[in-house]
Amino acid sequence: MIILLPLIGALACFLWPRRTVSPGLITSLGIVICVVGLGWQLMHLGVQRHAVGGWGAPLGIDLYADGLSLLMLIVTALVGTAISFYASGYFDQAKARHFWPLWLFLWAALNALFLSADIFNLYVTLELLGLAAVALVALAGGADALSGAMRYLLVSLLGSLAYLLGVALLYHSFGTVDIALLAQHVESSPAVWSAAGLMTAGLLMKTALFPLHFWLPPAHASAPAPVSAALSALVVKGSFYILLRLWLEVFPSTGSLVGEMLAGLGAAAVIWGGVQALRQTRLKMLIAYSTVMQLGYLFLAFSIGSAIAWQAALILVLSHALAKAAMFMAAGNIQHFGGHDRIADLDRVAQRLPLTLTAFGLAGVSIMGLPPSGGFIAKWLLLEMSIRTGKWWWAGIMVLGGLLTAGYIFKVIGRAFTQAVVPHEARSVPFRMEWTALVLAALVILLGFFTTIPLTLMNIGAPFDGRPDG
Amino acid sequence: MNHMMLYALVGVGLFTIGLYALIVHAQLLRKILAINVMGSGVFLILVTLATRHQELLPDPVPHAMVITGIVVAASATALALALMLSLRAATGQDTLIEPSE
Amino acid sequence: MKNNEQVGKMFHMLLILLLFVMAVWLGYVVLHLRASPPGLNALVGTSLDTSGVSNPVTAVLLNFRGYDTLLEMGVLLLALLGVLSLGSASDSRETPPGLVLDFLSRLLVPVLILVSGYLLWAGAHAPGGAFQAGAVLGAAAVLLLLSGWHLGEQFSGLLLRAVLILGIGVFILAGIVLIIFSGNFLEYPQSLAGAMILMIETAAMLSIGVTLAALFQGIAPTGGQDK
Amino acid sequence: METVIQLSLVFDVLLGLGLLWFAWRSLSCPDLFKAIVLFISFGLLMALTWVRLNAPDIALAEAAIGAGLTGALLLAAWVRLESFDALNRHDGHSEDTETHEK
Repeated sequence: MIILLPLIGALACFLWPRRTVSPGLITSLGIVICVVGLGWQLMHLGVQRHAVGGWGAPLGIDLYADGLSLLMLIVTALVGTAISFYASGYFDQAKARHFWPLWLFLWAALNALFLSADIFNLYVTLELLGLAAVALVALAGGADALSGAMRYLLVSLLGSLAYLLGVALLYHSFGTVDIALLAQHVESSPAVWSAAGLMTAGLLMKTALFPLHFWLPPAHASAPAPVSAALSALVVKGSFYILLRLWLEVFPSTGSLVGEMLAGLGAAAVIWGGVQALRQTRLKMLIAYSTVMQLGYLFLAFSIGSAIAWQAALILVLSHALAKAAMFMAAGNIQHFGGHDRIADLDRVAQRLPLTLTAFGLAGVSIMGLPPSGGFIAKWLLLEMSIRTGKWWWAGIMVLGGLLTAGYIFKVIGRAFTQAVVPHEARSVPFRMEWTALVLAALVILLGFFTTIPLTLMNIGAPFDGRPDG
Repeated sequence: MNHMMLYALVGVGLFTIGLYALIVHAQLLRKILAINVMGSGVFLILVTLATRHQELLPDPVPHAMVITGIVVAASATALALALMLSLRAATGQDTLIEPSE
Repeated sequence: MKNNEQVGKMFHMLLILLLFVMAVWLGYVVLHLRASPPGLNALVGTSLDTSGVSNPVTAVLLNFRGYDTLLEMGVLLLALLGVLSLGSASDSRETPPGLVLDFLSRLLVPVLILVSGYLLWAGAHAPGGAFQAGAVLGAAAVLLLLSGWHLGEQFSGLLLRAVLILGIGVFILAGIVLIIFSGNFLEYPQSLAGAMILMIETAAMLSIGVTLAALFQGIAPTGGQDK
Repeated sequence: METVIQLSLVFDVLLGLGLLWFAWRSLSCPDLFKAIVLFISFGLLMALTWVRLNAPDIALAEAAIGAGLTGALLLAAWVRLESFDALNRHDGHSEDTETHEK
């Protein structure tokens, strides 16, 4: 069981705080093996449904795995393992004993979230995810991080409550909290609209879609680097995944006003996030605003609405997760190296940390959507679909977004190559921290060549056919 | 429909009051209280809607959900309070601060 | 400056208006839900016999939706981890316990422990259960803490941490063992269901009680023992 | 029979209004300590409401965790906040918590 393993790992780390690194790493590898196992099962046996407690929906809770959940699990496993390796070099003893249990809890929550087929169970996993993420942000200490964590916590709780109220309305309308059963029963009524509105609003808040993004940059920028990577790459995708599930299966969305509205907000996020990112003077703030922007792209698919658009969005999720994790790790290395992350003083990083800068550059290629990279394929598909469905204005937004992204990526890289006048008191960066970032960045480029693999995987169980398949 | 539905309306009221206070007040302790009041409102709605038919026994599923919810809320409150205290120790303020440059 | 104030006031009015609209809409929705709520009541009723307990709420919490409860224990533990990771920036201000408090705790703690035991036992057939019992146990521990009894050194001890994870640990273990025996995670065999639930609940109660007390210690002013 | 129903209706209305009133007071009264005490009373009223709604399990949980434990945590946190204030005042750069109130 993919969920239990990290949980057990977390407990073990809590029990023996002095030696947290090795159980942490072993757990990570174990999860990778489990995910591969699940992938094999899905490919050969098709969609999996597991009734916890043997009761089955509607009385019990079902777990459900199809291509969509599998892809998210794979992303989480890839990035998660990288983060584990990175973190094993990043934290000192005192921080590590808190980091590992929290991080494995977070991982467990993510896995549980991607496998759940029950909207109340999803609420519990959301809370688990939120609290773990907040505690991890706060780990950085200091006024900025604590304030960011506090804001994040309040937003997260508010989002969960709105979501829970939606769950209450759905339960009392249809007598079940199972997604597949709901999908069969749901009909248009004021209660369903309100539930959809409440749940969407709550989840958007957690996904940080413009204009509900205000909490993200301070929280993501002030967290320790591996945590920032986890938050930007994975945690926001968790609530996005629920949104996707709900709108694909429970609420009839296609062609509706809501889809257009979400896409409109997404477009606003692309522009606003891009402009804000350009204006930042701190590297991690820049990357955080870039996350706000890239999340906007995902929501464009809500308007385009075709299966290919969804697939493109998911490729984007995958490549953004890899690239953004690599970027935050690179930023972490730079901060570790020079003791700061002011963009204006980035000079001479190129000579000192060539691996890190390469990682940043490669990740930047994908974020900008240049070939050959996963980001390129995803954005190209989105672009093509938007033109083919006659919604060319989204294409315009994407092109503009691409230019903005290029602007802020080159701002950083350009700075890094200028000659320094004052030599820095530099600390050496652990070997594995540099390599992890580089490997992730290389993966995202490779993704550009092997896009078919995730595409086949995610189509297991045909989650995008607009029809519930429970 | 029976007058138990009154409590559902009270639930809506609590949710709204809590949301208002959450937005308006700057002080963190107050925000934490507000979140808790909102939560109580949601729980109240969740349970009350199950009593729409008086002849039946109360539906235990929402009850279990609410108990889960109460425990989650208490956990979140504890974390929030600890964060607030650390923030207070670090900044001398009990409100949120803007990120410094 | 004045301009700012006016904008703020307008924003305030707008907020009130928006919230009012939301409240009226939600009220309308709540009152006009579909008239025939299917609910899971009947289903719980028919499955209750095989669940091992006769209190439907406990049956839902520990059996039908036991997985939720498992994750929920995770949330509780996670909150504690979070609080601990923040560390206590506490001032080492010791307040000697008042005579009344001391007396009260001596009197109340045994009673509370008894009550929690009863609640746990009663949970199978009457209102009560692990969470309520755990909370009462936690209250007893908080009283002890208030009257100057410190977890102190033991706090970082292996034993304490073992108790903290006992609840969720036993839960997971039971789940895994049950996979082997009945093929599904947390699927109790009918004959053993009552006993297993009681075992899980006992472990859960202990953990919950200690976790709650530890949470209190993490926040309380007298908690800092580092001078 | 009529009067019993009438009475219970009156009780429900009073309890409902009481809940709203306590919640509102707790969130708006300027004194933090009072706010917390009001919040705990609100929790106890909630417990009463759960009993009225035929949900004794929740009533127990609410009284023990919602009102009791959360209340204890809130009070503990308040004491810590106050001691920060006292410390600050002692150091000479006093800061008034109430300025943050609306």
